[in-house]
Amino acid sequence: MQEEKTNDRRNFLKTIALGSAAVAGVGAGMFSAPGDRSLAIGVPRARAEGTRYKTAFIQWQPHTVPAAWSKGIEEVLGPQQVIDYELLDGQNKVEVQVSLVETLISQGAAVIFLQPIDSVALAPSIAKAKRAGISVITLNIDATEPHASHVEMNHYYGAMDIAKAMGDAMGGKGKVAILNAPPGIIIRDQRTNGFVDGLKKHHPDIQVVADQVADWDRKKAQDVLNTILAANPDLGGVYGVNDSMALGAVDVAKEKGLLGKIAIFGNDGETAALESIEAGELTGTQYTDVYQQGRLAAPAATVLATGGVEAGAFAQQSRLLMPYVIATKANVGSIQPSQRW
Amino acid sequence: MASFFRISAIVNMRSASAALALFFAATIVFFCVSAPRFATASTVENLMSGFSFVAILAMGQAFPILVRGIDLSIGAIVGLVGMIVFDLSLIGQLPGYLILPLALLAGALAGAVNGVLVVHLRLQPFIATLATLAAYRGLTYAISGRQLVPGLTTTPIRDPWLTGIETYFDVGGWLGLSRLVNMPWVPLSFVIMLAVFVVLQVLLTSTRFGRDIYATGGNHEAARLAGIRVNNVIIAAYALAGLCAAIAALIMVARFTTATEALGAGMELTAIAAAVIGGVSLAGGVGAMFGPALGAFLLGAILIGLTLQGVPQFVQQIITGAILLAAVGYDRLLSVRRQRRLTAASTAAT
Amino acid sequence: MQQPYLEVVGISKSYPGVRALSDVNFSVRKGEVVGLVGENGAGKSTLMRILGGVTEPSSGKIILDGRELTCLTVAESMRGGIAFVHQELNLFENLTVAANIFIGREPRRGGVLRLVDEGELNRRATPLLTQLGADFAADTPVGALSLAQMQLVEIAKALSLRARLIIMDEPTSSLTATETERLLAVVARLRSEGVSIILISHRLAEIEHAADRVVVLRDGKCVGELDRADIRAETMIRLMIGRDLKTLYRQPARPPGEAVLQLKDVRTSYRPEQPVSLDVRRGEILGLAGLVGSGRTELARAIFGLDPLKGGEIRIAGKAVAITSPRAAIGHGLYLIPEDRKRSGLLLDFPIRSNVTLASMDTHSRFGLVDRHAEEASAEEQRRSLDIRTPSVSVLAGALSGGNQQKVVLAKWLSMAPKILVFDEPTRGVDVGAKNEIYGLMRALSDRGVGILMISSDMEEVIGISDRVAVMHEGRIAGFLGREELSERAILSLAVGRLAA
Amino acid sequence: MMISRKDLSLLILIIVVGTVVAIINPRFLSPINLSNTANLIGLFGIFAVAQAFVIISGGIELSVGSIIALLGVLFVDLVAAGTLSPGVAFLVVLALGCLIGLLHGFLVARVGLQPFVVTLCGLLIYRGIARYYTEDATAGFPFGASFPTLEWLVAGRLYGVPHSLIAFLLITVVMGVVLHRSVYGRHLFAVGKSEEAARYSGINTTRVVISAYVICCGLTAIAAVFIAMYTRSISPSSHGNFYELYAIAAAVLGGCSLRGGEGSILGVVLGTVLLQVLQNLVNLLGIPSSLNFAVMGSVILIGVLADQQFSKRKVR
Repeated sequence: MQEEKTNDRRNFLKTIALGSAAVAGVGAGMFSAPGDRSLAIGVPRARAEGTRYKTAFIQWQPHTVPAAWSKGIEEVLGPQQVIDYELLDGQNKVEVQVSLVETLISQGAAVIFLQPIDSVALAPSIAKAKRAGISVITLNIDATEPHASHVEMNHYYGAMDIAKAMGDAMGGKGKVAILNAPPGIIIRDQRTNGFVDGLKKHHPDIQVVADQVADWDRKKAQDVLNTILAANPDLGGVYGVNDSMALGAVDVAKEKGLLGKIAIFGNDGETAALESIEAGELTGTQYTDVYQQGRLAAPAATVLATGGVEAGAFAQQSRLLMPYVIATKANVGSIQPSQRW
Repeated sequence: MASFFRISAIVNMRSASAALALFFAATIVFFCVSAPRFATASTVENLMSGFSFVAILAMGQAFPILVRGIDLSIGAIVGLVGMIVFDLSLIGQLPGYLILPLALLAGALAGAVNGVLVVHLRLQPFIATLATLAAYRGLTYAISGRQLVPGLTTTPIRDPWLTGIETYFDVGGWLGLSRLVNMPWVPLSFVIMLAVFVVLQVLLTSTRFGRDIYATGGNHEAARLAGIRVNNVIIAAYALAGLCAAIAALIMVARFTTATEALGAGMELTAIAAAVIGGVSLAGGVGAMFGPALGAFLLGAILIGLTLQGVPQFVQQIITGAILLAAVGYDRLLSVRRQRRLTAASTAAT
Repeated sequence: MQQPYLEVVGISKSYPGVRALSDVNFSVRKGEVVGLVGENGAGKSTLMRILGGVTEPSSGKIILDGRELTCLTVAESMRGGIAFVHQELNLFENLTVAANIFIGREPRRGGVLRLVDEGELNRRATPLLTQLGADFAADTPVGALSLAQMQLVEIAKALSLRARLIIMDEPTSSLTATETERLLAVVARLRSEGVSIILISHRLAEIEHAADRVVVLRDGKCVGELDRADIRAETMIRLMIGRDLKTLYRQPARPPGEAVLQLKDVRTSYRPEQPVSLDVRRGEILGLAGLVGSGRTELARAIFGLDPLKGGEIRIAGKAVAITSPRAAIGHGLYLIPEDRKRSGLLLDFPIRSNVTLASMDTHSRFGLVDRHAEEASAEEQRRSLDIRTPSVSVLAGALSGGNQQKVVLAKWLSMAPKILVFDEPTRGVDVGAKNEIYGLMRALSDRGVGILMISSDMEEVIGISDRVAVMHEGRIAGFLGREELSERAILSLAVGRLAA
Repeated sequence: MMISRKDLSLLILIIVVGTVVAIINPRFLSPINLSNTANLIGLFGIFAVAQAFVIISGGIELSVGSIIALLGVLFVDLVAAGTLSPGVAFLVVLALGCLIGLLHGFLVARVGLQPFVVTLCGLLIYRGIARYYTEDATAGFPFGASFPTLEWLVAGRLYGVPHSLIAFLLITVVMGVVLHRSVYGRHLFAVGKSEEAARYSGINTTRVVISAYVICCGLTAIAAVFIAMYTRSISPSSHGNFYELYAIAAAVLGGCSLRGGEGSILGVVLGTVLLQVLQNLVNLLGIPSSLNFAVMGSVILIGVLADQQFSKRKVR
């Protein structure tokens, strides 16, 4: 019995010894960075020579579009020796994105690129970042909290043009299905409303027969479209709210030999979609040069990080609508390989 | 940080929780040394604000495991309660002080349903809570205010009673310490976590109900023979897990000022991992509140530490899996060694 | 003589086909230690279950502290001050000693918070432990205690109920000599404090030492009461065995052949310090008698490869063999019919035919596939030869009676070629008819040259069937008895640890 | 393979739900839809049968989804990069699957850890490795790079019947024989029902349990290849999510009890078919696909309750 007692006590003492070492370590860290707190007072941080600026991009989840933005950003920030850039994964969970924003704040990041999973959920974190003097640049999905700048594809008008192009390809009549994003994301509404309004304006007698969620995912789109086709085999057109879902629709159409009969449009314009258009499978997509989007977002970051301009100094949140092209078989050749992401 | 070790001093340190505290301290020291800017006040702040609700969830998960069950549905209960709060606040226009108790009640009720399925329908806990995981998540999508009322997708919750949970206290300032060292601000969610910890720890280790929980988990048959109403104890354990899920949901809704349909998805696995790492044995009857809480903060420290080191997060998944395996292996080693000591002791005695 | 604290008048209890108790009269006065002795199946445990309120008597009445009752419920028995110390302890390993003692009756504080008053709990538990001379503190987790210490916790629990009558069922079966002395000292101290005790034990020496009065049960009847003066082991044994032992014995067809199974200084992990040596000869039934806890089942487990051997050597048909797992034992033709039929002998949800061929799959399959016809044929053959009463061999084993289930376990082994069969309590929970059939089968097997080692606590069975008997006591062989010197008295005296009379 | 009453009731349930769906939308029975549903049944069926083996042994296998992600990514990468020919790559992936099964079996049977925790760690670790392997990028076939033989073999159709279904039926027959006819199957049921009685009858329970995990992860490896070819591009962070829950649901519907020792291959097949038909119902009724989670949950509950009432009647 006695042996058992001492074993517990020895364990307990070891824990205290190590624990105090940890506290000391943390304490030392606190001592070393008192300067951190001065930012709140609004005086721009004194740029001692050789200090590096930390920037990071928190994507919603690893996917072709955010990967392309990241490449574009890196192309601009890379050569500037002064800036460190990192791509972080939000694991498709709001609580992870919020935690990552707070970690970056504590890291004293200068600029945070963010593709918010939910426009409202990330607002408090953006406010916190602003209070810490950090500029936030959102990509593609805006947030309800005003912030440094928002660079997005032209969702609404782009979708309207897709509707027009699809209607033309379908000869102005027939049934259309939408493969949509999960609820609660702003661009879902922008791209869907744009498409529906576009149909009303240009092709009133085209009828939207189905609007099913396919979670941005190619495989999910395959399953969902299969069942929609079962219900309406005479479907004339499919609008994938992003290319992955559109390519899923292409797989199904190819398998069922309906390629010629269904007009399939995607959105974003990733390489796989452009190649599918060249192969005559995908009818068309709204192509945005996403590298360019990254490249445009990056310089704003550099200015905000190094130029001493405070994010608060902006009177109104700057918005940048990316130019786009409705790429179809006709004009897809004009997109240079270097522009393909 | 000091508060952790003061609390642990009170709790009688059995070898399992001592090893966990040791491992936690070692992890902190490791990251302080290797991860840039880890050893700063704001990291502590992030750890507290980002992982207090995970700790509460882990403590809640411990109760079903203590009575030889498991609860896969607490992630879905978080989502459901979050959506109920969203609807009541933005659609029902109910004042915050009414919504809080209703939310807690809803969570406890959802948990109690699990208990009833396990006890009265004699379903295996894994299957019962797997079914309610799917059912509650489906319900969350069904009652989602953001889909029912399209305008609401971008309107945040502003009710001070709800968003108030996300306030920070300059404890360092009050204690006058912030002049000496850069003290972290303590979020209210951390204080709530501490309160939940104290209440549940006392409930578990010093009340009649706590004794019944341990008895039911330790030796189900003997508990019934000792006149303990085993069925009610099990239902109460699942209701407590649901209540903790509700508290976690309230904290998260305050933090995001909205509720998403996928809120809390996957958190049940993190809660189970934190509880098991925290020394709660899946065989039932062993474990307290200190372990799961510390387990949750351990996982949090690893996520933050890795991010600061620039290591991609999926490495965190691998590390969590490895730690969980090590914790279970250690737990098994302990029980095998105790078994051998018991037989040796009895033969030596004759 | 003051009025007895508990009086049992004309109690009888019958189960279908078995009359467990018939017209038992029995009383216990305050502060008196009553020894209750009798063979297995003499009705001791049934009487105790009635006193504990677990089962109702068929007839008779109980007078508890002056109040007359026809039967007791568990609550009434507890309120009446009757407390039990069972042989299999049911304690909570994950709780402390004090928590176990006061489970369900924890002292409270903190008002509405209903907090358990830990301090008060330990304060109340400690005197009980010191009273029993326990060498561990009230806040030790029960998981860290030895078996003997756990037994003291059970007794402390009884004391905490302010029990006026404590019934101890085989309390010393797994205690050391020193621990037994300390327990008997406790019994004496309780007696002096006015607590009455019913002590059930096979260890007649302890009964002699501690009991004021002894009641002897045989075949459910009260065959004698001995007062303090004439409590002696011989008289108790004589009363216990006065039964008319039906001479079931059947001569073996041939004199026993060469040794089929030889154990040379075998040491089990249960009792590593006790070497055991014995031989089982071809065509012989060697009975293995002994008290509960004397290590017979542990020896069987070691021989069958379930527990690692701590020393010594097993030789089968003269050749030394290493038996590290049941599969190895079966390979050498040594099969075990286990004590717990339902848990380790059979698969209750499997049909009979699958149980019969469970261990002999290789002879009932072709190219790895189960040969359904061969299985059916073997099952039918066993059904006929063992006369298993079942409509078909596809009936689930769980649906059969105890006797038929035991026959299916036997069939499992007999469909293979047994060299040695180890039986562990072959006829426990089996009706009389099936018992005789099983004895007949055992005899037939031994006549076919199979060596049989039979562990049994049923004296009638040991004497009635065995050609030779080895008696075990505290893990070692106390002595061998040939057919001629075989008697209940001889076995019992060896079993209780005194040299053969 | 005689149909037990339980499987019969499952078959009836499938027919009932099928007719309801057909009434709502007659084209449910159209060849296109049937062949697509058949394809899904083929894919999901393989790893549902795999899961059944572990459940019958008394354990549970939570890492099916992550193994499908890891081995899928490995297979696609090995083939796309041309380092290995499809055939060899398939064998490598199959061997890896069996190795993982061996590891799980060893930890459960020899070391004595609980299957729930061991495979929960697998779920976390394998998906982490998959993402680490591709640095989180989506592993996919470069466009146009075609492997005609491989694609035909895996995603092609034979007289309209998808090859994945044919592979699944083949596996069902083989595994049906292994489970219900072979010595190993008899021992697996015995160990699942009562590990002690099996050990007392000389069965090497450790080897039986370990091989159950090897079979499970081996079959999962086969399923991983089929699914990888079917989706053509795998993003390791989400590929195969919740597949283990589908597998458990199908096994439980098919009569496997989580206490072990019960269940039939035919039951698991019917369970998978029922789940896919329900999936169809959910999509056709326009229930948002996010809700099919709820449908699956309630189906598991009904399946298990029916099983309980069924067994209660049998006992009385």
